[in-house]
Amino acid sequence: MGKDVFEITVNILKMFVIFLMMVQAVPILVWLERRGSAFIQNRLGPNRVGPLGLLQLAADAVKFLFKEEFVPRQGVRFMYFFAPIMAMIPGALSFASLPLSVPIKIEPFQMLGQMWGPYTFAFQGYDLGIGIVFVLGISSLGVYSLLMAGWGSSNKYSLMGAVRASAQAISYELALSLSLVGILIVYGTFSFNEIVAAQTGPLTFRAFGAEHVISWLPNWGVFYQPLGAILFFSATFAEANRLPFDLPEAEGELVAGFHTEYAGFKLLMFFIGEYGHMMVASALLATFYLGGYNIPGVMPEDVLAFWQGVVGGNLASILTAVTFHLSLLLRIALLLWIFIQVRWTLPRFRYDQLMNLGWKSMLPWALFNVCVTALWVWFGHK
Amino acid sequence: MPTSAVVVDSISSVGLNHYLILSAILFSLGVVGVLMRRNIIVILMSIELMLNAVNIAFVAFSRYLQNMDGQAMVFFVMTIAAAEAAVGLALATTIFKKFREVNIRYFEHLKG
Amino acid sequence: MASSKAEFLFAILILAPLLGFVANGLRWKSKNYMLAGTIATAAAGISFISALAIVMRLFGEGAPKAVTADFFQWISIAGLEVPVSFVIDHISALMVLVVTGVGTLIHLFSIGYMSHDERPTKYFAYLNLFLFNMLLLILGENLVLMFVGWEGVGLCSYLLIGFWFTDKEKAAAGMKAFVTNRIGDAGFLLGMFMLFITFGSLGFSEIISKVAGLAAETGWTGPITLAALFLFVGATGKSAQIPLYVWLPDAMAGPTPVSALIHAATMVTAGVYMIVRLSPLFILAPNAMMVIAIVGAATAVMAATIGLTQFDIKKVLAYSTVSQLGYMFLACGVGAFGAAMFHLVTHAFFKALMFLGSGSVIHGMHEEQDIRKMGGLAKYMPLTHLTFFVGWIAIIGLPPFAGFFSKDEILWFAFSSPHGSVWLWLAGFVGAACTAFYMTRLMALTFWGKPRFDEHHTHPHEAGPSMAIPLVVLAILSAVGGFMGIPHVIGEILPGHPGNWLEHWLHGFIAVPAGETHGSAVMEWILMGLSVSIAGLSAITAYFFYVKEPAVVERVKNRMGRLHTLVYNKYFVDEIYFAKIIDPIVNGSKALWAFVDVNFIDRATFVAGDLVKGIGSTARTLQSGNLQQYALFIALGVVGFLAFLFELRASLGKLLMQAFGG
Amino acid sequence: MTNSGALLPVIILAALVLVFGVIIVFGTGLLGPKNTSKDPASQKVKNMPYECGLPGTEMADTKISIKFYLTAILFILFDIEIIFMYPWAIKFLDSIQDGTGGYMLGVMGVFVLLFVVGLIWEVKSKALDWN
Amino acid sequence: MSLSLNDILFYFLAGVAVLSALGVILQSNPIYCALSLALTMVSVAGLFASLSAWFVAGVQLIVYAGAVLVLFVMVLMLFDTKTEKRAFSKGIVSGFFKIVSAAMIFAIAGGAASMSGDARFSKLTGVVSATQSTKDLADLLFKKYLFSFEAMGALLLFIAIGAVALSRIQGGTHAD
Repeated sequence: MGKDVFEITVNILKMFVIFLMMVQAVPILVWLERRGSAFIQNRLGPNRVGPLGLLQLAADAVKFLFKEEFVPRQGVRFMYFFAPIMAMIPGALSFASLPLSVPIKIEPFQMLGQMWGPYTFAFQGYDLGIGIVFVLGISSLGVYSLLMAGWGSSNKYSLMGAVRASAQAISYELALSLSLVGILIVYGTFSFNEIVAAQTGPLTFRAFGAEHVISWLPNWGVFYQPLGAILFFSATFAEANRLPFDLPEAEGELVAGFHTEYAGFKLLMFFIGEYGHMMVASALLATFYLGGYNIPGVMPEDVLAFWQGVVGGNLASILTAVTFHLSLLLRIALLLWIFIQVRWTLPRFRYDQLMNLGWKSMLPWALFNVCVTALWVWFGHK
Repeated sequence: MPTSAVVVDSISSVGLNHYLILSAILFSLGVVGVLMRRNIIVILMSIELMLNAVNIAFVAFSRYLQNMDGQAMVFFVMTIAAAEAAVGLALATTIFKKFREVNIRYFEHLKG
Repeated sequence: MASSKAEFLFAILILAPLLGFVANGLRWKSKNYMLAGTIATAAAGISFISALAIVMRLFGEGAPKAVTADFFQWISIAGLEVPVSFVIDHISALMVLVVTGVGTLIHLFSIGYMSHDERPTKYFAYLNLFLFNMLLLILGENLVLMFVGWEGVGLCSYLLIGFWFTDKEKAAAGMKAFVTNRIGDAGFLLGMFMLFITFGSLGFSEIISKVAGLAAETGWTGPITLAALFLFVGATGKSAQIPLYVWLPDAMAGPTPVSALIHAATMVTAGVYMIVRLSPLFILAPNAMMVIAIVGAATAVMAATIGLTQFDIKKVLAYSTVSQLGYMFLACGVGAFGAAMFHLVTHAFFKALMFLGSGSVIHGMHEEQDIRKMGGLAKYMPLTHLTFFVGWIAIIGLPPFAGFFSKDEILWFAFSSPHGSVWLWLAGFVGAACTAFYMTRLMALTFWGKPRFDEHHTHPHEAGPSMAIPLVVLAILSAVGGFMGIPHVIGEILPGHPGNWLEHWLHGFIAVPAGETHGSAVMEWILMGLSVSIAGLSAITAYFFYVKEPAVVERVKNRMGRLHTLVYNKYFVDEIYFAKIIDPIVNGSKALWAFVDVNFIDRATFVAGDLVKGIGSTARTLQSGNLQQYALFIALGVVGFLAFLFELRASLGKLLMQAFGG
Repeated sequence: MTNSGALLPVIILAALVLVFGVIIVFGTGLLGPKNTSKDPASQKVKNMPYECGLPGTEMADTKISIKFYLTAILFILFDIEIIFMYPWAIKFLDSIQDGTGGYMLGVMGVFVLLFVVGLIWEVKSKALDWN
Repeated sequence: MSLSLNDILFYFLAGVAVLSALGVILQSNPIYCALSLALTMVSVAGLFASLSAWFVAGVQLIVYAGAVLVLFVMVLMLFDTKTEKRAFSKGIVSGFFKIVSAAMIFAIAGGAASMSGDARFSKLTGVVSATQSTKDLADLLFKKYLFSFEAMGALLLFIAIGAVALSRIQGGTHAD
C-alpha cells in the first residue's frame, strides 16, 4: 500500500473518496433524471428545495433514514438484509479499478516537521493487471443481490421478478463479454492503463498492409470497434436493468420487481447499486471507446506546464490530474445523459423479445464482430 | 503496483505447504459433504468444493514450479466442473419432477 | 479251391440261421406260424446239411485233421490278435452235427407246438438267433469268438425262457437265468484274462501248442490252475452245476421245445464242450480236475435226489439233466474227456426225446404239467408212450441202449482213472440208482396206472405228424447212439470185435491223463453188472410203488418225514441263496443309503448350496443402490491408495510427533 | 511488495462498503419508528408481502419454469467458451507479429465453429424461446 | 513469525474459505449452502490472486462465482427448497466410517504435504504482469494442450445439447 504512513493514508483516503463519489452520484443522477424527464415531458422538475431543486435529494435521503423498518413475515431475514448491501459491492469495486486520470507526482515537501519523500499517486483506486476480467467477474456477482432480494422477501412476485432479472442479466453478460473480446484483440492487453495509453494521438490504423493516419480524428477505440461499442453500450443497459430492459421491475403485477418489499434506505441502496452500475458502464465505455481521460490533441505535459505557470509546485500536478479527470467526467456525464434520455424515449421490451434480442441477435452480432476484428487485424498486419 | 520492479521484501513465511494443507482441508470437507448430505444439490456443491481444492493445489504448484501447466489444468478442471454441474443439476431436476423432493435416496429407484 | 469252397460252406453254415432270424425278425408281429416255422426249419436244415458236407471232408484217408475258414481280422491291438475264423476238427464236428441235427428236429416239432401261440414268428426268430450263436460258440477258433457265442446263447435263453413275459413269474425266471449265467460268464472272462496273460494269445491251437511242453502244476495258485478254475466257474454257470444250477429248473417256464433244445441238448453242454476242447490245459491242473470231479459227482447225486420228489413233468426232467451234466463233469474231472463227449451226445438224444415227449403230453393235456393229474396216458398217446419208453430205458442205462454205454464208461473211468477214486464211483452209482427210480416213477405216473384226470373234460390226443417225426427219429438215435463208443471189454466178446470208434475218432484231440489206471478188465465187468442190476432193481421198486400200491408211497413219505420235505423243497437252496446273498446285499445297500447317503452326501450338497446362497446374500448387501455407500467405498479406496503411496506409518508418526512433540 | 498485496485495497474497499451498508441497514432499523402496535392482526397485515392489496398467496406453489434453469445452463457453457477466447484474443496480436497468426486463426476458427453450431442448435431446438 | 502483509492476506482468505466450506456442508438450508459456496469461490479467487495467477482468479470469479453458482441458486429456487429437517444421511455406523475416511484422507494428504520440507516460494523473476502471464498461458494452451482445448469446446457443445435433452424428458423410468 505504500512505503510510509502518508502514502498509506492517502491510498486509504482514495478508497473513501471513490466510494463517496459513487454514493454521491445517486442524488445527482436522480435529480438529473427527474429534471431531464420533466424537460422531455415539457414540465418543470423538482425546483422547490434549494436552487433548481438540488437539495431535493438531500431531503429524500434524510426522509429515507427515518422511515419505519419492517420485514416481510416469512422472509429469510439474513438474505433480506444482505441483498441491498450486496447490490452496492459490484459498482464500487469495478469503479475503483478504472484509471480516472493521469497519475499525480508529488515532489518532496515539508509537513509536520518531517520531510516526506516524492510520491506518485495513481488517480485510480487500484490497478489490477487483469482490469477487464476483474470487472466482468465482479459484475457477475451482481446477480446474487437480485436473487437474494427476490428470495429474501418471500414474495412470489418479487421472486419471479428476481429470477427474470437475473436471467436477463445473464443473457446480456454473454454479449458484453463477447464484445470485450474485440477490445482485447485490438489492444492485446487486459489492463485499463495500457488501453487508455494506447488511445492517445491521432487515429492511426493499419489496413491492407499499410499504416494510415487520419490526423483530424483522435485515436479512440470507437473507430476501431464501432460495432463492439454499440453492443457493449446496449448490453450495459440490460445489465443495469435500465429502461428498455427494465421489464422485471415494471410489469403490471411485478410492481417493483425484486425490490418491491424494500423501503427506506435499503431501497436507496439498490438505487446506489443501479446507478453505480450505470456509472461503471459509462466509465468503461469512455475508457475503451472514448479514449479514457485523454484530451485529444493535448498532452499532459502541456497542461502541467500551464498549471506550473499559474500555480506551481505540487498543486500544479494535482490540478493537471483534475483537468484530465474533468475531461473523463464530462464523457461519463454525456453517456449518463444518454442513459436517462433513452429511458424516457424508448418503449419497454416484452420479456420474450428481450431474451430473443439477447440470445438471438446480440450474441451472434458480437461473435460476428469478433470474427471481423480478428480477420481485419490479421489482414492488416500480414 | 505489480508493474514495479521486483521489490525485495521479507520472504513471506507462507510456503507451498500452507496452500497444500489448505487444499487438503477443503478436499476433506468436500468428501464429508458428499458422503453425509442427503440433498443432491448440496452433494454437487461439495463436489465443486473438492474440485476447487484441487485447483488451489494446481495453482500453488504452478506458482512454486514457475510454469504455467498448472494454470492450464485449472482451466480444464473448471470446464469439467461446469459441465458436471450442468448435467448433475439436469438430473436433479428430473428427479425433482418425478418425486417432488430432491433426495439422494431417490436414485435408488433407478437400481433396477 | 478247396479252402475257398470251405469258406463258402462255413459262410452258409453260420449265416443261414442269422438270415432266418432276420427274415422272421422283420415280420415278428405276423401270426402266420406255418410260414415262420418253415423259414426257421429251412435255415436250421441248411446249416445241418452244410455242416454235414464239411464234416464229410474229415473222413477218409489223408483227410485234413481240421477244416478252418478265415474271414476278417476283428481285433488287433498291441499283441491281442483276434481273427474271425472258424474251425471244424473232430471234437467240434461231433458237436456241430448234434446241435444242428437236434436243432432242426426241434424246429420241426415247434411248428406244431407253437401253432396256438400269438407270437410264433418272434419265437422262431429267437430260435434261429440261438442256433446262430451256438454255432459261433462251437466253431469259434479262439476263446473270444467262443465267448461271443457264449453270451449270445445266454441272451437267447433269457429271451426264450421269458418268451411269455406278460406272466411275471416267467419273466422273473428269464431274469434269474440271465443273471446266473452272467455270474458264470464273469468267471469265464477271468479265465480268458489269465490265459491271455500267461500265453499271450487266445486261439485254441496256439494255447494247446504252448501248453504241450509244460509240466503239471501242483499248487493251487499256479496260472494254469487258476485259469482252469475260472473257466470251470464259467462252465458251472452255463451248464448248471452246483453253485449256479438254480436257474435251470426255473427255466422250464419257457416253451417245451426251448427246454428241449437249449436246456437239454445244446446250451447246457457248452461248458462240457469247452473243457473237452481245452483238455490239454486242464490235464496240467490236477487240483482243478479234482474240484471238477467232486462238483460233478455232488451235483449228480443232489439233483437226482431232488428229482425223486418233483411232481411237475418238466421239473423232473430238468433235475435229471442237471444230474446227467454232473456225470459229464465227473468224467472230465477224472480225465475221461472222451467218455464225457460220448455221454454228452447220447444224453442230447434221449433227453431231447423225453422233453419233446413231455411237450406232446402237455400239448395233449392242454397245458397240464402236474403228473399227479395224469396217468394211464399210454392208451391215449401210444406213439408218445412208445418213444418215451425208449428214452426211459436209455436213461436208466439198460443195455443195449445209448445210456448204458456212456454212463457205464463214465462210472468205470471214475473208478479206474488215475484221478478217479472209489468214492467218486460210489457217488455215480447212487446217482444212477436214483435216476432209474425217478424216471420209472415218471413213466408210471404219466403213462401207466389209472388216469387221474376227468376224462370227460380233457381228451388227450396224439400229436400231429410234425411233432411225431422228431420223436421217432430221436427214439431211433437214442437206441442206436450207444454203438458209437462200445467199450473194449464188450468189444472183444462181441462178434467182429467192433473197436471204440469214438475214442479213435477223438484220439489226437483230447488229452489222456498220465499215470496208471487201477482196476482190471474183470473189475470192469463187475462194475458193469452192479450198475445194470441196481438200475433194474430201483426201476422195479418204483414200478411197484407207483403203479401197484400207490398207498405205500404215502407211508414211505410220512416215515421219511423231515428228509422228504427237505428234498421236496430242493434243499431250500433258493431260499438259502436269497437269505445269504441276495437279501443281505439288498438290505445292506438300503441301510447304506439310509445312513451314508442321507446323512453325508445329501447333507454335503445342501451345505454347499446354503454356503453359496449365504455368500451371495452378503455380496448382495453391497449393491444396495445407496449412492453414498458407494461413495464411501471410493473414499476408503482413496485412503488405502494414499496410505500405500505415502507409507502411512511415516507420515502419521511425523504428524503426531509434530502435533504433540511441539 | 509481492503483487499479492495489490489485493489489499480491493478488500479494504469491499470492507468499507459492507461496513457502510450494515451501519445504514441497522441504523434505519434503530432510528425509524417501531411498529409498536401489539395487535397481531395489524402486525400480520403490515408485514404481509405487498400484493397490490390482494390477500397474499402462499409462497409454496411458486413454480418457476424450466426455461430459467435452462438459460442458466446455456449461459455457463457459452460463458466458458468466451472465457477460452480471452487468452487467444490477447495472444493474437503477438502471434501475428511472430508469424503464427494463421495457425492461431485456424485454431480459434474451429473453436468458434463449435460455438456457433452449439448456438444454432440451441436456437433450432427452441430452448431459448420464451412463450 | 514475521507476519508480512502477504501472510495476513493468505490466512484471512484461507480462514474465510475454510469457514465458508464448513458452512456449505453444515447449513441445513440449501440456499445458504449455495451462498457460502459463493463466498468460498470468491475467497479461492483471492487465493489465486495471492499466488499471482491473475487471469485464473478472474476466470474463477466469472465462471464459478458468477455462472455455476447462479445456476445452483436458480435451480434451488426452482425446487422451492425449505430448510431440510434431516440434512444428513441416516446410519450412525456408516456416518462414523464416512467421517473417519475423510479424516484419514486429510491426515495423509496433510501429513505428506507438511512432511515435504519447507518449500518456500521463490521470488518472482522479472516483471510478471497479468497480461504477460496470460500470454504465456495462451502459448501453452494453443501449443501443448491444443487437443484438449478443442476437446473442451466439443465437450461444452455436447453438454449444451445434453442438458437441453435431459430437461425435456417427460416420462421417467417409473413414469407412474
